[in-house]
Amino acid sequence: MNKQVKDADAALDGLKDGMTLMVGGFGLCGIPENLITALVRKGVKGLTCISNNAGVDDFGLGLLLKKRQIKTMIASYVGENAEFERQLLSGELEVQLTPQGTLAERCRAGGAGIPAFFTPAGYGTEVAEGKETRAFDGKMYVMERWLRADFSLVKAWKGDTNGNLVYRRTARNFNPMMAMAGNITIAEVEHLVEPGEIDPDHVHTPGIFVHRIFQGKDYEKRIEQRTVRQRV
Amino acid sequence: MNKQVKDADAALDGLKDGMTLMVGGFGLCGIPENLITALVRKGVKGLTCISNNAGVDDFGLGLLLKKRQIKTMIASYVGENAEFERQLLSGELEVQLTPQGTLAERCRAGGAGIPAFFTPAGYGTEVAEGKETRAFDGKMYVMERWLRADFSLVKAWKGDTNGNLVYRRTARNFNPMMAMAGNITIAEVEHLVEPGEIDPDHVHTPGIFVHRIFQGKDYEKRIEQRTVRQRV
Amino acid sequence: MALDKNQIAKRIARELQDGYYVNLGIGIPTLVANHIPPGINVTLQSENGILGMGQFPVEGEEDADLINAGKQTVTLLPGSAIFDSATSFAMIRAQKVNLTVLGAMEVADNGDIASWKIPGKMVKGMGGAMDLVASAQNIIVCMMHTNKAGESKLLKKCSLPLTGVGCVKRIITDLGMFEVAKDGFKLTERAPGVSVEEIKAKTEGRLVVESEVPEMVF
Amino acid sequence: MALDKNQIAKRIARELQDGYYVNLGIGIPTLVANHIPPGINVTLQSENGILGMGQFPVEGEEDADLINAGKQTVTLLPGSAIFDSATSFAMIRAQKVNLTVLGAMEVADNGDIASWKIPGKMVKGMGGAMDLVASAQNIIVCMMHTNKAGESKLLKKCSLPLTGVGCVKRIITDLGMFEVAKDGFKLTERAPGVSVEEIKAKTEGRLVVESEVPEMVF
Repeated sequence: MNKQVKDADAALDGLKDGMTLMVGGFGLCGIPENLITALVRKGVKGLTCISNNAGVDDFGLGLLLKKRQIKTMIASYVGENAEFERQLLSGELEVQLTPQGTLAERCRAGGAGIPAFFTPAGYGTEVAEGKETRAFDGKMYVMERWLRADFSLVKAWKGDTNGNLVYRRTARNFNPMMAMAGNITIAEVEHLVEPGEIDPDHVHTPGIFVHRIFQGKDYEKRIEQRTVRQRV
Repeated sequence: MNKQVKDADAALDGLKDGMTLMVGGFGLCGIPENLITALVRKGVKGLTCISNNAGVDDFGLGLLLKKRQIKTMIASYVGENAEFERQLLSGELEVQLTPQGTLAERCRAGGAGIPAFFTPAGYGTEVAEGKETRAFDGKMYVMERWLRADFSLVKAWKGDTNGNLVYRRTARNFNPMMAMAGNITIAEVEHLVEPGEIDPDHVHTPGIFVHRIFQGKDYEKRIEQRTVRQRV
Repeated sequence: MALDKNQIAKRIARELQDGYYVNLGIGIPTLVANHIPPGINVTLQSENGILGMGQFPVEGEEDADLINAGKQTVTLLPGSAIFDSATSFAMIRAQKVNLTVLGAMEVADNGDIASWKIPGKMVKGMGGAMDLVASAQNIIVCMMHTNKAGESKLLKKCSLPLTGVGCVKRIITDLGMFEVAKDGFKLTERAPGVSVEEIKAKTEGRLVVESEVPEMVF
Repeated sequence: MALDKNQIAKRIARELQDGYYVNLGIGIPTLVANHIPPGINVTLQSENGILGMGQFPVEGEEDADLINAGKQTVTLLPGSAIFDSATSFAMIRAQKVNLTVLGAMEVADNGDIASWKIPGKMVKGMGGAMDLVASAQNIIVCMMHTNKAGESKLLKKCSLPLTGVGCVKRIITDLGMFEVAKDGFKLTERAPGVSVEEIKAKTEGRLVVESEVPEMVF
């Protein structure tokens, strides 16, 4: 089935104020740049965003924060974003900080039809407050619920028009689980190819999880910490 | 780290009577043929085997059943094996039949440090007897526990000496989750290569999950249902 | 005349919609793939780890590493994907598969299904059936209307161990097509030449017959 | 004299054993990679999805798609593997990672650790730290012994929100190395020239000093 749409704006059809979105990426690595820009253009508000990070002040989800389009943020680490910290400390932004592994697993659970699971992460901390805890084989665990999204926005390196996705290097990160957990999953790819051009054994995200796909453009792929060593 | 061992016999070092094993494969597809033969040779008894199927009468795990080396079998479907059905109905063999998706997820959970999770499979059936059930968002689920193994025996198409594995086609099946869930995981591969020969993006099972690896030989790769169509 | 296996498969195939992802069980359901209507593009999921399963291979091109859930050699279509069993059932439980077609030994008029065990006699195991019926949004069961002894397999209550509860939406037998409604099996179509009376006589569960019941046309 | 960051990293590196899979946190822990003793082969895990992480790239070869958990550009060694975040924390929770080295704001003498939040002032989030400390079999915390105000960070009880409970096994500060024992921080080594008295004075939690405490040698 051909799932190709024209561009990022067309891909966001039906995305409305107040919806819950998952947005792939780790820091600025592997984020759906075109879709984020289109979200800013679209101007939807009151969003709940599930994403490991919140971008930086002027890139990634930071662009949505600056425009106050995000009401609630579910993330594990937001240390690179001063505007985020300001909105959080002032109470303008509701934030649910979640351990990174728990966040990844909750997304996978949403995409795997597993409504709840137990993890040791956060036991005995404020993350576990109000949650069921239980001992298994003598160790304590916290029960965590799945996460699902109205729309999941992911970025892959390559994809075919059936929706099969291949990620490149650590730009993979949260994208595969978030792709699984969207009621509507949109994938932007650097290279959109015809069915048959990706070896079925190399597919990271099977097309059944992807509803719309398009080839992105003008990738900036900004590096947060450019670290190099001396050439010997 | 070089995890290469000489052969299947060397790989089974430390495997003892009464241990719990996971054995990859779906039917006869993707089973660790060399390791199964070595298990028969070794003669270990009283094994608990976790595997989706039980082989056929004269191949795969059927070889272990015939020699009465298996005490308990955890599987989802055993329809192809008359000797299995005989041992089961006579009570010689203890069998825990588990829905296939639950079996796969329990193995993954064991390899992911998730001691328990909820699944809808089997609710209201004898599979759920004695297990906790619970409603989430209006639907009923059964709580299932992780599975882990003293030894996991898996088969891959290609592997490097660091233990990274790549599977081919549907010979992948249960192998990746079982590889994750073994205290000691042994991989037999058709092609053993040096580190660097597998693209890191193509690795299906990261080497951290694999403790011993060797190149198998004399693969029979028997087909259970040879179905063909007429050449037009 | 009662439907043969291919007619059952053909009738089921008419339920397919363009863009569907479909899981076909072992036996008659597998035959549905041979009758997909023109213009309808469906993707077959096989729970051992395929999306985009193709036909059987031509002789000499069988690949032992490429089988379906019935352990039959198959092929892959362009744009297919391979995945492990955990991912396969992830997509099944997350209801990404639009339609599941499977066989059964018994169905009850409340939607319960039994298909995996005859206590003391036969235990093949449930395979993926329990996961499929517990998760699928749309389940069609296909089976013979009666067993070899001539007894109805459409019952008030299943006598065999259940595979799932209240999950079956539609049933196709050699005699007709049925919806599982609040008050029982609602007969929606008859096999050509099969009378409502015959169906009534061979259905142990509550049968709902509203006005005229059309005959299937092939 | 108190240890500098590189000396702390060097001392930690001596704890590495051949064949270890190691997760190094942001900051001083990252420096440990520069001091791996000869003959010791360790594989670095980065929780954003790398096994077999190499050095920083040479200038001009930075790849925006290849970063570590600190968002720094890195390289891959031959035989490395890439995976998604769920798989990454699967291997962490399943205790396949042999050693975790991370920083902290406070550690208590029962092994509690606080590292992610100063209520009302600073909230960066826990990142992967809660998963790591809840799962790792062997955790080394490295940090300065006191904060900028000169107050001890080795406490009877953490004052900040916890990252994990009773999980820290060993601590290295600029002043010495400590094991978390039943009765408190057991001083096992002193930084060169740092007296037991100084460490006592700067440790708020229970300190256990048994007989002679050797000096670290670099």
